[in-house]
Amino acid sequence: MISAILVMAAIGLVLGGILGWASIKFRVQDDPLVEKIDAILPQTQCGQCGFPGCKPYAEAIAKGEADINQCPPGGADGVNRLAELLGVEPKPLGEGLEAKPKSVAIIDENTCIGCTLCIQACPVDAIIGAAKQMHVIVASQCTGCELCLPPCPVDCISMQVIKEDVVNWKWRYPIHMMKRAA
Amino acid sequence: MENYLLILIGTVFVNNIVMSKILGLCPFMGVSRKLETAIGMGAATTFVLTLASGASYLVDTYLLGQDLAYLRTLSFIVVIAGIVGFTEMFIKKSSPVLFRVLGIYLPLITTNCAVLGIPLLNVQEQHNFLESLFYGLGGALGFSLVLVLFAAMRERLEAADVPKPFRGVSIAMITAGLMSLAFMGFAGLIR
Amino acid sequence: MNQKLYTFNGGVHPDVHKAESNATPIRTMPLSARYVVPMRQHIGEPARPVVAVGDRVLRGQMIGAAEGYVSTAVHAPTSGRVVAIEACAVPHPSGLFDLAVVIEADGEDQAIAYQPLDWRSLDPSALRNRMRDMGLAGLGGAVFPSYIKLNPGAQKIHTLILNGAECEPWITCDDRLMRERAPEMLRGIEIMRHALGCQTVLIGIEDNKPEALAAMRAAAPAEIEVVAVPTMYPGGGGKQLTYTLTGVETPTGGRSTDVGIQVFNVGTAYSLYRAVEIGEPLISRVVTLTGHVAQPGNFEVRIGTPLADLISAGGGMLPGASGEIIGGPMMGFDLMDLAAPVTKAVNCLIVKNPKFFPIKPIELPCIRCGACARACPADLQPFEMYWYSRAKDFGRAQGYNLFDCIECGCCSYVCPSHIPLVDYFRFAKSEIWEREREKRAADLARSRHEFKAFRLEREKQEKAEKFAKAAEKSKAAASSNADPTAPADPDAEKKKAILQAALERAQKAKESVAPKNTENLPPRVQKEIDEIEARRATVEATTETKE
Amino acid sequence: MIGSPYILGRNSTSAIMLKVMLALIPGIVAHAWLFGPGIWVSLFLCSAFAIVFEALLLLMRGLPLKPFLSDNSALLTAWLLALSLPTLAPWWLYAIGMLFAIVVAKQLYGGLGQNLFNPAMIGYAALIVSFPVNMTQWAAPVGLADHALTLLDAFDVVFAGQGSISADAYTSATVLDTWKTQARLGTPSESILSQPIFGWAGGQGHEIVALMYLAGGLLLLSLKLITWHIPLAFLAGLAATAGVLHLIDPTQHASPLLHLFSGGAMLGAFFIATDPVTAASTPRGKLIYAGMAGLLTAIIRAFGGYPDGVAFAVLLMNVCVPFIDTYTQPRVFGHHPGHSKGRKS
Repeated sequence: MISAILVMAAIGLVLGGILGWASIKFRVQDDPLVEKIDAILPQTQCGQCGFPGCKPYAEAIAKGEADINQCPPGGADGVNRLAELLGVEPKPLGEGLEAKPKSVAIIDENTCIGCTLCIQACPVDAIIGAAKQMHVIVASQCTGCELCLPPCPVDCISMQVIKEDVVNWKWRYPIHMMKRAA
Repeated sequence: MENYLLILIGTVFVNNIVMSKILGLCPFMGVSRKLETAIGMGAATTFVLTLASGASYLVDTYLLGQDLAYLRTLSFIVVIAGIVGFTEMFIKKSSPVLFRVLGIYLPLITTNCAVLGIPLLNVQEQHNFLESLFYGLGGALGFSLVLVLFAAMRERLEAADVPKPFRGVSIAMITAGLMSLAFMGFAGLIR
Repeated sequence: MNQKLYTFNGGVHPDVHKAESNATPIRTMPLSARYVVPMRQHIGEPARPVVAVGDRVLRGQMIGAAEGYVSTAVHAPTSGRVVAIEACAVPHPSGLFDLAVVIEADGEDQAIAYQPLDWRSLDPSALRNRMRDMGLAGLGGAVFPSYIKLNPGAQKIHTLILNGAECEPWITCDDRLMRERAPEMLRGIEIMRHALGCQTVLIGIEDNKPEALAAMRAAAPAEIEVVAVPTMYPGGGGKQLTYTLTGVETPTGGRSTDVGIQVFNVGTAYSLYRAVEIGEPLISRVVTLTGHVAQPGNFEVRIGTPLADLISAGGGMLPGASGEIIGGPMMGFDLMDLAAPVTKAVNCLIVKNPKFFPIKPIELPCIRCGACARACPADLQPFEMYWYSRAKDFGRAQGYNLFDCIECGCCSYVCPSHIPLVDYFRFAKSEIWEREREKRAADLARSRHEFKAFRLEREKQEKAEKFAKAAEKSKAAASSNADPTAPADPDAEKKKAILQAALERAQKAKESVAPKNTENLPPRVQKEIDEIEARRATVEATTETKE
Repeated sequence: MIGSPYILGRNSTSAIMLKVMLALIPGIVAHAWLFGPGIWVSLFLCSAFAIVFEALLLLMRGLPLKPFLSDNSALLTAWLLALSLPTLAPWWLYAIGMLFAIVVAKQLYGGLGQNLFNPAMIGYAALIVSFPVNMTQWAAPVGLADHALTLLDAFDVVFAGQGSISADAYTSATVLDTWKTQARLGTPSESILSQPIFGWAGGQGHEIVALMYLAGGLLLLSLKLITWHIPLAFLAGLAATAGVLHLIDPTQHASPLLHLFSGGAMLGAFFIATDPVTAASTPRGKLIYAGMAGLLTAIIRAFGGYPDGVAFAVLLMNVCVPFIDTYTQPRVFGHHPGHSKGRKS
């Protein structure tokens, strides 16, 4: 009986030594997972995922506090790519969240009073204007995060869905003739 | 020398760990979603299994001997856990990508029944040190070969419009079954 | 004649149907009543309209200026009045509308004064800028602004290839052009050679066009070689013709200029001649009208002529027509709206009939037979790309070199299961392009967001520093007057005196300004003020006790 | 919204399958002439079961019957399976074979073009593993059998089981079977070869059928339905390995000629290994795939437990096909040579 305990103790000691030495030799700093997750997120900084921006949401996912399907602008495709990166099962978008078509904010010039509240609210500085001067949104830089709508006192900002034109028109998925014939 | 070659061919093709002995199925199903992860897992398992079968032979002959035979399974598992821990740190250092993609399945090598099964089979068939090393290597190579081929098949299956109830793991199970049917061709190869 | 020919893999032999439209000479179309000239007729930025509604324009007058580097100008096809600048129907697979200038023709067809160019003495960059303002674009179908292609740029261009292969079935506009206007075309080729500064010039013409070969060989000077290339679709593809004539493979993702070869369509050479030697901008081109029409043939058509007028010029559609195709049957697209005009890119209009263009049979699953891989001129594996494009796994589709596909249609043509392979590839390509656009927008948004965070941080720091400095100054000021023995330097004294005077003045100003509106108040208002004062006193009392 | 091209070539999948079946006809006729009418019964049964199962599955999957049944792929699988099974086996053997082939190996994977394993060979493998006895009762050549069967007798045997005629009246062991058992008992090769069932190259009668399959295969090659890579590599792999083994120990291992013209070698090389859906798709991949299949066939025939290794060899190589395809991608136009264009995901 004693020899059994001695043998197991000996094996434990030897392996413990090897592992101790290995953990020192293979010290490794944290791996850049957060940047990889951040690269997938659409960077609209809209906060619909419950975090103040895409970077905090990425850190939360890396730490495992946040689920991968809380980002509506990313849509189902974004969730799938996050699932593939983290090697987990892809999930549908969270409850109550659906991916709206991409849209851009437009300021109605004749009601804007130039109060600069929306300029401070815009996460990507896409609004140009000064106190008591006319404000305008640079359409190419607006991410459609709708953060400038609440602070506007005169509600002169409206969201406009990006229309399909000759440049961004996409070829459709060819309809499977057979399915239609069935 | 010819005997070792025979052991190697025998364990890789004829009584393949996964296909004929149906061992090590959970990593086989779990890690075979993408080809790169499968190759990584195959390499890790081969490293662990070869070391483990060598170490477990030493532990069995020199430490346990006849009277402590009942400690065999316990000591083998401890040895395997040690080696897997070492491998885990090594992979975390050498390629963090592979480490993250393998995820839970890397520590799970410890619980892979093939990894524990082969040392026990070594003891059962009274292999000497070199034979058990080759047996371990052969078993692991067989596992990796089948795992990599299966991963390539599953990647192609991903895009097939399999009928709804059979999507995902169930068609993978059927494919694994048909693979073992194919491997039956090797039955009786080594007299 | 001793030019060694190379054969690329793949390619198909559809029946060419050239005889329908290459028998009759090129006819010029009568003037139409209205012309719709789109601003986007070339690859790159659309032209910017420089005329206003109501202006009177002459033939050849610039109505759209080139915008940015990759762009070219657009000109009025005839004299008349601009009636509208709005979104009109354009020949595009989407059927969407695009910005166009609508001109009401006045029938006089009065042109601006054409100034021919002495291109031999003009230095090449000036020549190229004139070409940019003359609206020259590739007429082979790619419509890439020609002035950019005429620029040899860093690499040395040693070979100029003229593409007269015209391998697409049904289309014969280049064939007729070469037969009837070979001398002028060769003058255009001379200009190209001068601009590019290259020695060898090869003209590739498929051997199923003997008359065109003869005409070009008769008109060609000794050093320009006219080569008969074997008839095979897509022998006329830019990369394929370059390989057939020179054995050089255009590197993936790059252009033939990376290997010192430049390719032009023969039609472009002819329009270069008219632009330089006559001074007439690109306002008309030769278009094939063929298929189910009364008199199929080739027409000299003004850019902007509605396609309906072109069809009526060809004797109108025969009964039983089942739709129209812009371009050839292999790479063209369905025309959605007959009101759409002829643009620089339209080289052919085919009126379909069920006999030659039957309805596509039902698509069966792919049996991986490899016929498409054998037919692909780019040596790709179309069934592997199809497999992952269908499953919308764009990463892997790109892994199988999806972007090397030239969408020639050979794979769909030979597929025994009649799978529209090219449609799957176009779908996958546009999805990947859109994803790349989103990626660029996301990166821009991230960098702007990070800059905003940095900017806020910086402002906070600056404010903190300002307070810190102000606090020091006031401390320093307090310490200087607390220690009188310090040697008072004269200007500090003077500054303190000025400060003192300013303070007194402000003090006096405050007293003199008595609040006017609190003296003769009606008793009711006075009572209210007293109550508020009382309440304020009690509040101040409670706050003092709290601290 | 289907775009260009608006014109299509002339061939179609159903035409391809039909042509392959026509190329099988010479072999079938030779088989019927040399081994009695049993082949017609098994062909009819297999085809019937194939159509029934395929229709059943298509209905269950809610797909239209007409386009899929008319593409003859189920019929071709049925014919291939019927030709690789013994002819006078009981009817349920054909039913189970077709069940595995059509339902498990093909429809469960999504139907035509998506299966990973060759359906006919899955059927054969399932049968030989589960019913080894029935699978070794091959019809004897008409000359040798002591009782020539008519078509009616064949139906009677297949449906009524033993019925009036005893089994060994019309069956005999195949060439490979006798060689393997005799060689392992140590009888010298000359005496084995002198037995009546051995003809000049393969089994008596079997070599004629093999020649007919060879002719059908060459017809397929001329019609450009298959490329030369697979049949050539398969036969070369088989002959080379058998040759080497024969040189090492002529008494144990038969001559390559016998291997080529016996069992399912010719049928396998031209009709089974070349099934485009489950074979490798790149030229280099095809050479590796078929060469290894030939090698494995010879190994299994020489050392394995089963008489004929073609089925298992093809299945084993079907397992490797996705892996082979991934890493034998040909060089794409414009990619400078030597640059490995493996799959980038």
